Amino acid sequence: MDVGELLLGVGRFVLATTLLLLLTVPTAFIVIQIELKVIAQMQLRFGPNRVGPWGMFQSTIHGFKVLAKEDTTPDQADRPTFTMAPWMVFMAAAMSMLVIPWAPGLVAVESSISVVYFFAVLGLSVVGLLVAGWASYNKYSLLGGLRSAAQMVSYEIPLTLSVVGLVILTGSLSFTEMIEWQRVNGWGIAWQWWAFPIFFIAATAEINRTPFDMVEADSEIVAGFATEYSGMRFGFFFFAEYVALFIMSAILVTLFFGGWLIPFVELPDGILGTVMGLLSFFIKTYFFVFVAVWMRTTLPRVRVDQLMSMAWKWLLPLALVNLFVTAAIVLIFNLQPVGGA
Amino acid sequence: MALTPQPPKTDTSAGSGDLLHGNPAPIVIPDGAGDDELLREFGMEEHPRGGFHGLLEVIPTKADYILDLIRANSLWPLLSGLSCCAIEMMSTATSKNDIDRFGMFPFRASPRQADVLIVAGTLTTKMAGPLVRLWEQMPEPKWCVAMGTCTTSGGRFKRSYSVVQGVDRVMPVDVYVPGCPPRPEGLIYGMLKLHELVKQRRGQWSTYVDRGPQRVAWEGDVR
Amino acid sequence: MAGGLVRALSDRFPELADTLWTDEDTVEIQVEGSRNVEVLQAVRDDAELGFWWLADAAAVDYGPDRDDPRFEVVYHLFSDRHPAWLRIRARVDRADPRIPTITGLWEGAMFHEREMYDMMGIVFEGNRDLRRIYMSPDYRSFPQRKDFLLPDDAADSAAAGVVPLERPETWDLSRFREGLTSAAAATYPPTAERTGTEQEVEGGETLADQSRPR
Amino acid sequence: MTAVDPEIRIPDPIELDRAEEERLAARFGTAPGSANEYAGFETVGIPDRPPQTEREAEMYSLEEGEMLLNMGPQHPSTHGVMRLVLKIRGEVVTDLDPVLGYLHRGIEKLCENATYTTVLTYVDPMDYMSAMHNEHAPAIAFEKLYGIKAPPRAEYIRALVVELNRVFSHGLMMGFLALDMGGITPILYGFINRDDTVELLASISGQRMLFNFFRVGGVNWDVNDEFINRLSRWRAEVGKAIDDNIALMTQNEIFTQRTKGMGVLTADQAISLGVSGPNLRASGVPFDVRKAHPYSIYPELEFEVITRPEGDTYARYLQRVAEIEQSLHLIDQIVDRMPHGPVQAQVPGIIRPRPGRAFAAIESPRGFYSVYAISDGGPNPYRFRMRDPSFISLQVMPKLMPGHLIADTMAIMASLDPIMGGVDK
Repeated sequence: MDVGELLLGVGRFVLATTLLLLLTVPTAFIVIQIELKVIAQMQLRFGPNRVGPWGMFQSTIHGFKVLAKEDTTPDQADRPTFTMAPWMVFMAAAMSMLVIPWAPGLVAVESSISVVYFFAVLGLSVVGLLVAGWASYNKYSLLGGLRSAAQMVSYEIPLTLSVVGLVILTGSLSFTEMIEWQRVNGWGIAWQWWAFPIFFIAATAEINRTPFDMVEADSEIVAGFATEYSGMRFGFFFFAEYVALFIMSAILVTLFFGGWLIPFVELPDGILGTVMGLLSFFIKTYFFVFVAVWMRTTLPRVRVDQLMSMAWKWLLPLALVNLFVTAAIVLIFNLQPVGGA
Repeated sequence: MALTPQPPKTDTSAGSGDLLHGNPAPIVIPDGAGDDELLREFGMEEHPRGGFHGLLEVIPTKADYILDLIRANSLWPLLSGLSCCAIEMMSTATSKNDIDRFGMFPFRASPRQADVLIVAGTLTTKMAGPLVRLWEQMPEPKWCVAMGTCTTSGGRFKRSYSVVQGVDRVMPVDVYVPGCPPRPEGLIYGMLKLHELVKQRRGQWSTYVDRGPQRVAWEGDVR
Repeated sequence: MAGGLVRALSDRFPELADTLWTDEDTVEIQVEGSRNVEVLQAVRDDAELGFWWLADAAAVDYGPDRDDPRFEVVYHLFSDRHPAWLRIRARVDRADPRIPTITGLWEGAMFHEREMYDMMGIVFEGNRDLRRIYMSPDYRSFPQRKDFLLPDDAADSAAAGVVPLERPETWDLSRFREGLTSAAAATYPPTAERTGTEQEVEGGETLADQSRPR
Repeated sequence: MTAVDPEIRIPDPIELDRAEEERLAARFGTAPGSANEYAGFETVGIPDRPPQTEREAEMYSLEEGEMLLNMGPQHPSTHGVMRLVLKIRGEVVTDLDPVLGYLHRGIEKLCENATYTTVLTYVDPMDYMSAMHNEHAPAIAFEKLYGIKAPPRAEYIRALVVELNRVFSHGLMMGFLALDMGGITPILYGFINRDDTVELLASISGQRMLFNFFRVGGVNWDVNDEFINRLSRWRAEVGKAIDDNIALMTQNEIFTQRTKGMGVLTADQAISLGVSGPNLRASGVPFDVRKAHPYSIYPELEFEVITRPEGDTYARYLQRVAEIEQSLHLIDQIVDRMPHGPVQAQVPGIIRPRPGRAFAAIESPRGFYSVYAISDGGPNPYRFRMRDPSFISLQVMPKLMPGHLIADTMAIMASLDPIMGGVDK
C-alpha cells in the first residue's frame, strides 16, 4: 500500500470522526428540543418559549448548563469506572454514527460489513450502563444497571434477527448497498413489512425509550443508573440517550424506508443530489424521532417481567419465523440480489 | 497587664505576620509598582476610587454574564414536595401555569441533577435531616426557594412541637414566596425573582464561599 | 332512635348498664381497661349487635389537673343493624398505662395503637409492633399528654391562668366584651338555641336529633 | 495578649432562644419531655439500634439474597414524604415497612390549644387534596357539641362543595396512578380539571387550596347567580379532561395489563385492616358513610353505593372513575334542589359548648374520616381527635406487597391513594 494513500485514508477517517463527534452535540440538542416542544403541545402547554425565537435554544441552554455544573463523585464510588462509564456510553453512540449513510456518497466509513459493525458497537453501551450502575454505590443505580443489562441483551437478539431477513434479500451487509438495492427494488418495508414492527419495538427497547424505560424509571428507581451522576458526566448520558434515539431512527429509515431515497425521484449527481438526499434522510429520521416522542407522551411503562417475556416469547420467535420464511422464499424463487456481494 | 486593650503591634514587612495566632501581616502594595503600566498599555483606565476598568474587563465579566444567563434560563427543580404546597408546585408545572416556558420543567428526581430546591410545604423536625441531606447532595451552583408560610416561618404550625420554624433555620434560602399555599402565579413570580438573583449573582451560592462554612442548625436546635 | 341498641346492650352487659349514656346518634358505655378485648369481641360477634367495623380508636388524657387523672382509650364501632355509633370508653391507669391490645380482633387497630403509644405513651400489651409511628425513635416524651405544653405556649397556657384569646394586648375584645363581661357569658350559647337540647325523649333520642334533616 | 476581649461575645441567636426557653421553663415549669429536648431523626437504612419489637426484628433481618431498599422520604412516587423500606429479592418485594411521621405537624395538639373556630383552619392542610371534607366533619361535631344546626341552604352548599372537591380529588388520583406507572400525560389532564375546579371553589371561598370555608353553624359565603353560572359552565366542560384520561388509561393495553389482578384485597382482609372508602367498596363491601350514617342532606339525595367485586388495582381505579360520575350526578341534584335562606346560624365569636362529647363521621374521597371532640366548657376543645382514612389504609401495604415487583408496589400504593398530610396529621 502506498504511504500517501494510507495517509489520505487516515486523514479522511480523522476528519470524518471529528465531524461526526461535532455533529452529535447539535443532534442531541435538536432531538431534545423536539421532545420538549412536542410533549408540551400534546399536553396542552406552550413549552419553552423564552430562550430564542419560539424557545428554540432551550435545549442548548440546558446542555450548556449541565456542562457548567459541579461534578460530584460519591465517596464510596469506584472512581475509575465511575468516571469511565458515561464516556463509554457516549462513545458507543458516537462511534456507531460512523457507518450511517447520510446521502449519496456521504458516509464516514465505507465498509462492507457496516451492519455487523453497527450492531456490535451499539451493543457496547450496555457495558457502560452496567458499569455506571455498579460503580455508583447506590442501590437504585445498581437496579437500573442490572435492568439495562437484562433488557438490552434480550432485545439485541430480536433486533439483529429482524434485520437478517433484509440481509438475505439484499445479499449485502453494507448499508450503502442495501440502499442501492432498495433504489432498484422498492423500499425494505414493502419486502419485510413483518420485520418492521419487530425491529421498531426492539429498537425502542434497545435505546430505553418509553414504554420500555425501566432503566431510568423515574417513579420506581429514582433515575436508574444515572442517579449519582451530575454535571458533565450526566450530560454525557443525557446526550447519548438522545443521540441513540436519532441513530436508531436513522438506521430504521436506512433499512426499511430507503435511507436518502426519494420515491419516484431519481437523485441527480453532484452537490444537488447530496443536498436532496440529506434532506430526505433527515425528514424521515426526524419523523421517527417524533413518533418516539409521541409514544413517550401517551404510553405508561411496561413492567420488567412483561418486558422480558415479550422479548423471549413473542419477538424472538416472530423474528425467527420471519428469517426462515424469507430464506425459504429466496431459495424457492431463486431471487438474485442486485448489487450482490 | 494592660487594662485597656492595646492595638497589636503591626509589622509591615512581608512574611513576618503571626499567621498561626491569627494576626496575618497586612498586605501592602507599594506605589507605582506592579502591572499598572502593563494594564495602561492595554487601554485600561484608572478609576478614581481604585482599580482599573476598560477593555480587558470584558473577558471575565461577559463570560460570567453569559454563564449566569444560561444558568438562569435552565433551572431544574428537584422533584420534592413536602406537603400541601407540593400540589400547587405541581400545578405550576402543568398546563394552566406552564413553568416550562422559563426552562424549568424537567423536575429531576435525583438531587444530583437538580439546580433549585423548592421547599414546598411544612418542614418537620423529622424531615429536617433528610432535607438538609438532599440539599447537600445537590451540586453547586444551587439555589433554594422557600414556598409557603410554613417554610418561611412555620406558618400556622409555628407553635407545634414538631415543626421547624422556617426552613432558613436549617439551610440558606434565596427566595421566600409567601402564601398558604401560594398561587402558582406566586411561585412563578418567585422563580422569576430567582432569575434576577442568579443573573446578578446575589444568590446565596455566589456568596457562599465568602461566608465560610455555614453552621447547620438543625441538630437538636430547631423545634 | 337508638333504643334497640340501648336495650340490647343493657341485656348483654347488665353490670355496665349504669355507665350507659346516649346522645343523638351515639351510645356509650364505659369499661375497665382490662376488659376491652372481652367487651369488643362480644359486641362484634353478637348476632344482634354485630358491630363489625372499628371506626376509630383514640386515647384521651384526663390530665393531672383533673380530680381523677386517667387515660381513656375510646373505641368507636359501626354496625349496619343499628343507626348509632357505639362508643366504648376503656379506662387506663395514668400512673401505669397498660391495656391489652385489640389487634387480635381487628388487625387494623395496629396503627391506631402505635399512634396512641407514640402520642400518649399507653402500652398495648400483646401488640407485636409497638413502635413510635410519628416521632423519631429517640424522642423521649409523649406530646399529646395534657402536661406537655407547647413551647411558646407556657405563658399563654391555662396553667398560667390565661386564656390566650382573652389577653387584651393580643386581641381587641370590644366586639366580645359585652358578652364576656355580662352575666349572659356563663350561659353561652344563647338560651333560645339551647332549649331542648338537653331534654332526652324516649329511646335515647333528643329533640335536636328529631330536628335534624335525616 | 490577645486583641479580642474574651468577655465580649456575639450572642448566637439559637442560644438566645435556648435561654428564653430556660427562662420560661424556670418560671412555668417544664413538663416532662417538653418540646425543647432533642428530637433527632433516624439514619436512612437499617436502624443503628437493636430492634424494639418483634415485627421490626423480623423486617430488618435479612436472609441470603435479600436486600433492603429505602424509598423516601424524598422519592418521586411516595406521594409526599412517606418512607418505605422494601425488603427485596432481586426485583421481587418480600416485605415492606412504611415509616411515617415525616409530615407530623401535631395538628391535634394545636387544635386542643385553639378555639373552635380556629380549629377549622388547622384541619385544612391535613388531607390537602380534600380540604373541604376536612372541615366538614369538625363542623358537624362542633355543631353537635354546641347544640345548633346549620340552615338548610348552608347544608346544601356544604354538600355541593364537598362533592366538587371529591371530583377533582379522584381525578388527580387517576393522574397519579398513571404517573407512578410511567405515563406522564394523565396527570396534566387531571390538573387541568383540578385547576378549573379549585378556581371555582376559590370564587366562593377565597382560597385556592385550603379553603377555610366551613364555619360552626354554616358556611362562610353564600353562592350567588354568578357562581351558579360558572358552575354550569364547569359542569359542561368537566367531562373532557376526565374522558381524555379514560382514553389514555382504561383503553390502554399496557395499563390494564399492569393493573388487573395486582394487589388483590379481599373483603375480609379489608374490613379487618380498617380500609374504607373507595378502596373498601372496590373490594365488594357496600360501606359508604353517606348511606350508612347519613349526615348533611345526603338522605334527600338519590344515589346508590357503587361497589366492585374484584378488589385489585384496576377495580380501585374504576371505582374512582365511577364515583366521579356519581358526584357529578349528586352536584346536579344539589343545584336543582338548593333552597333559599340564610347560610349561617347565630353563633358568638368565641364558642363555649357545654361539657360533652361528639363524634362525627363523613365520607371523604379517601374513605371514613371522623372527628371525636370533647368539650370541658372552655373555649378550646379538651380533646380533638381525627381519624384519617389514608393513615389506616396504609396498613394494608405490608399485606398486599409481598410477591409483587417494585414497579407494582408503586402502582398499588398509588391505587390506595394515600395523602401524607392526612396520614401524618
